[in-house]
Amino acid sequence: MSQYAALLLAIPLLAAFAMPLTGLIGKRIRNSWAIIAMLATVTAALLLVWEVLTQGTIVYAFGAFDSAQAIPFDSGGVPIRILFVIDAMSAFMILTAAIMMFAATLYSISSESEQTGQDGYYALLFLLMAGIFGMVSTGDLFNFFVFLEINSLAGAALAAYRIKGGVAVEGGLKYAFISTVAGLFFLIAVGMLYGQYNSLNIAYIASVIDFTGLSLVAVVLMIVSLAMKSGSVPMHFWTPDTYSSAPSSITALLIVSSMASLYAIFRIAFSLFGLTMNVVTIGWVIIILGILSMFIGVSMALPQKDVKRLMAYHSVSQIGYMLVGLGVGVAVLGDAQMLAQFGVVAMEGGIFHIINYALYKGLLFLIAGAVIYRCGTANLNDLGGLGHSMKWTMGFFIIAALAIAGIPPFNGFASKLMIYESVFIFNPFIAVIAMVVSIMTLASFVKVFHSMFMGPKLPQYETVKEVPMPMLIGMGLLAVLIILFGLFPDLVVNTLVEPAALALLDRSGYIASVMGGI
Amino acid sequence: MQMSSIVKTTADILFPFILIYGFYIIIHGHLTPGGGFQGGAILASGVLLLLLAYRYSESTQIVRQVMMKTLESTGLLLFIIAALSAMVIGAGYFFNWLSPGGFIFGDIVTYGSTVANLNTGGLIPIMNLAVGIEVVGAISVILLALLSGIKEKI
Amino acid sequence: MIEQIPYLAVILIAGIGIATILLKKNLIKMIMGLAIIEGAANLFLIILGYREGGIAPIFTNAPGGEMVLPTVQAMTLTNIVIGFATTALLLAFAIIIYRKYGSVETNNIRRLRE
Amino acid sequence: MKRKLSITITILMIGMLGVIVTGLTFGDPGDHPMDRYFIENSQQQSGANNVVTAVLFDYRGFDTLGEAAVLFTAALGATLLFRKRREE
Repeated sequence: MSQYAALLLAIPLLAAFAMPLTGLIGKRIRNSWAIIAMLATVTAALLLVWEVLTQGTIVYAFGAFDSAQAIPFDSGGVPIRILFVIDAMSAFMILTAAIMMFAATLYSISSESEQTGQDGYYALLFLLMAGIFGMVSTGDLFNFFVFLEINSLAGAALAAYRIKGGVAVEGGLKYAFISTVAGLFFLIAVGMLYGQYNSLNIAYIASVIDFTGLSLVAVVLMIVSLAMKSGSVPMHFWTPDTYSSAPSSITALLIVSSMASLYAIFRIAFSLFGLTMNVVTIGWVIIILGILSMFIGVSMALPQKDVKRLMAYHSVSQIGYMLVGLGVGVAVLGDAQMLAQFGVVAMEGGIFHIINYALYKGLLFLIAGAVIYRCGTANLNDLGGLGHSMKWTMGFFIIAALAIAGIPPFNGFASKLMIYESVFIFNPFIAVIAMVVSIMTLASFVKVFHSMFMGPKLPQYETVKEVPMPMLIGMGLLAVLIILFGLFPDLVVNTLVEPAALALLDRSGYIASVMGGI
Repeated sequence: MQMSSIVKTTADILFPFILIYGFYIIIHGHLTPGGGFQGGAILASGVLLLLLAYRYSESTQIVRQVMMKTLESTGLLLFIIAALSAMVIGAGYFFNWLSPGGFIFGDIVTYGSTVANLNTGGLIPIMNLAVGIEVVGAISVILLALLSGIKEKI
Repeated sequence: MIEQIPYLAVILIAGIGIATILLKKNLIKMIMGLAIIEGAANLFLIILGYREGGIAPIFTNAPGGEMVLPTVQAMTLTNIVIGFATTALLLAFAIIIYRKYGSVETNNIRRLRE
Repeated sequence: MKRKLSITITILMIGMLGVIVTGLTFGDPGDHPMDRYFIENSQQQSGANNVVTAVLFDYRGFDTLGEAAVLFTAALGATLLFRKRREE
């Protein structure tokens, strides 16, 4: 019986709780504690992912003597305790989160070294990560709500970490408000399901659900509230404010937490409700939201002057790709032939895009943070000529920008190609829009590249040096992964993405992993 | 603004009673209505009484933020270590291994028993105590932080 | 319909909260609206577990009967603490906003857009 | 315009929540295997007379840890917001 599922949550929480005490002892001890705890968490996450990929779905019962035993013998086939159900899709998200956590924590060691109140910063960072890990691995609706709240509050407090004359607080306030409203509606929806089926376990509810009006309202409330938190259109207005005002390493993690909300949407759509809902309508709603997100995001990004706001609007646009990919999968869920023909590929593209997006978008925000760290401004009109002094950063920017635009040797191309191919069979029009958006993205990043790194060396940035080593390591890891994922997409798709897509589609398998094949 | 000495004296006299009541609620959490959060909130209301009765500069001498932060972290660490301790004996995370053991808090309770025996519940009283310590620390920290935000106005 | 009054109260309270958030421009009032929705959620959870003539789920010497459902009560306790935490954090944000901007009207809180 | 939109959203949300009345009956929780298990077994298994505490700290103890972590998060957030900063 392995305990990695428990340790994945226990280590970051323990690290966060002890962080204020280590901060009292000394700065050096606190930093080492943060790095040790981060490495321990990442190790636990990788071991857990390995275990899931080799042995199949892991179910962990909290509070039972034998934690592998999901349902007690005397309960009549009803799950009693909180269960973690970690299938290939959860493992995929855990891997994404672990990579980003590694990069962002290392980056923070240098980039936040001038700030006060770092004990709180690291404690909140670990809480944010614990929230993400909990959200993606839990199999219990109320437990999900609790982790959603941890994630929201930690994210909001971190977004406001650099007060910046109040504007960062504004960003944090918006994030906290939206997340809290979303969380409350999610809770009401959980109550609706509990009132009907007297259970909080996703697999159990999925096995007994009948298609009443109240269940439909519950699924709509859940999906709307999670869409609010993931930052797709029409609830995208908080993303540029929060992403631009948060410290850069935190923005990279906020992206992962919005991915976790997106994961929850798909977990609810595929595993909890599955074929009991009207899949074609819901699928088309998701596709239209995706197209709107793509288009609105990229067109709002073009005129921006602040580099982090520009990137934040691009993240709205990139979420659209995932929504389109998985929306096509939902729309053809009822038709086995179309599903086999292109639906699975569309879903694989959408899921593959999640990790690619987290990697290159996180790298872009870290680069923006590096530029702000050295130059103190993010305004594109003031920047210029940084290519002479920040060569590594410029190299990373080229990699990330080409990846987001979907240029061949990088990972963005691999996942976008899968989306284009499959969506083209479903509806050529959507694929054309996606390609146009991709071209506009490239145009936007060419502009950013030109105004940040090209041109003569400006006098006010005469003393600018390359950023410190920990930041370079954090960014370099992401850049290397982007190139590797772009060079060997088949390997990644076969080992990680395809099991994840199949796990999402396999609703009865998800139920059986908890209920024991009932 | 300066509170009168009647208020200060009353607060001083009431404070120990509030503490005792809060601890009573925490310790009897597994027998009567109440528990760690409720008792912790009562304890924190005692702290709030002191903060209200004295000036900001005086009350922060009595209720120090560092102390409250330490309490908060200690409570949470106690909680999570109590939960993790089950792993040492080979059980799952959060397994209540003390409960029927006959050891501390380990008396056996039969179904339908209405006898309020304090020596039951296993890890539950320990976790209640941990949560109580954490809540009083956390609420006091929040109160002190909010108070420091508006101290210029008083 | 008359026996469903608790659920109707939940809907009414939640509606008041939603209207407060959407229609009011004052940040403090919006946070109050959030607290109202939270109250509605707590009330909803509690009445989900109520059964006719039920007693509190504690074994005491008091006259017995069937117990009401305990899980929702535990969920409500959790949600009360979470609600306290969110309200505290949001009010802290509001204080900082007031100190930096001199106003808590949402029309004035848009420095980021400029 | 914005006001009308807000009122529409409010009415829409009330209408959605109104479905609760049709799906659930007050005073009759229906079949409840999970809660029946708690009421019948929690006293022997966890040794606590208070079933709610047994659910809170034993069966759903992980939620309680999360909830304590939420409170911790809020306290940290509030202290971070009001901390003394170097630049000011």
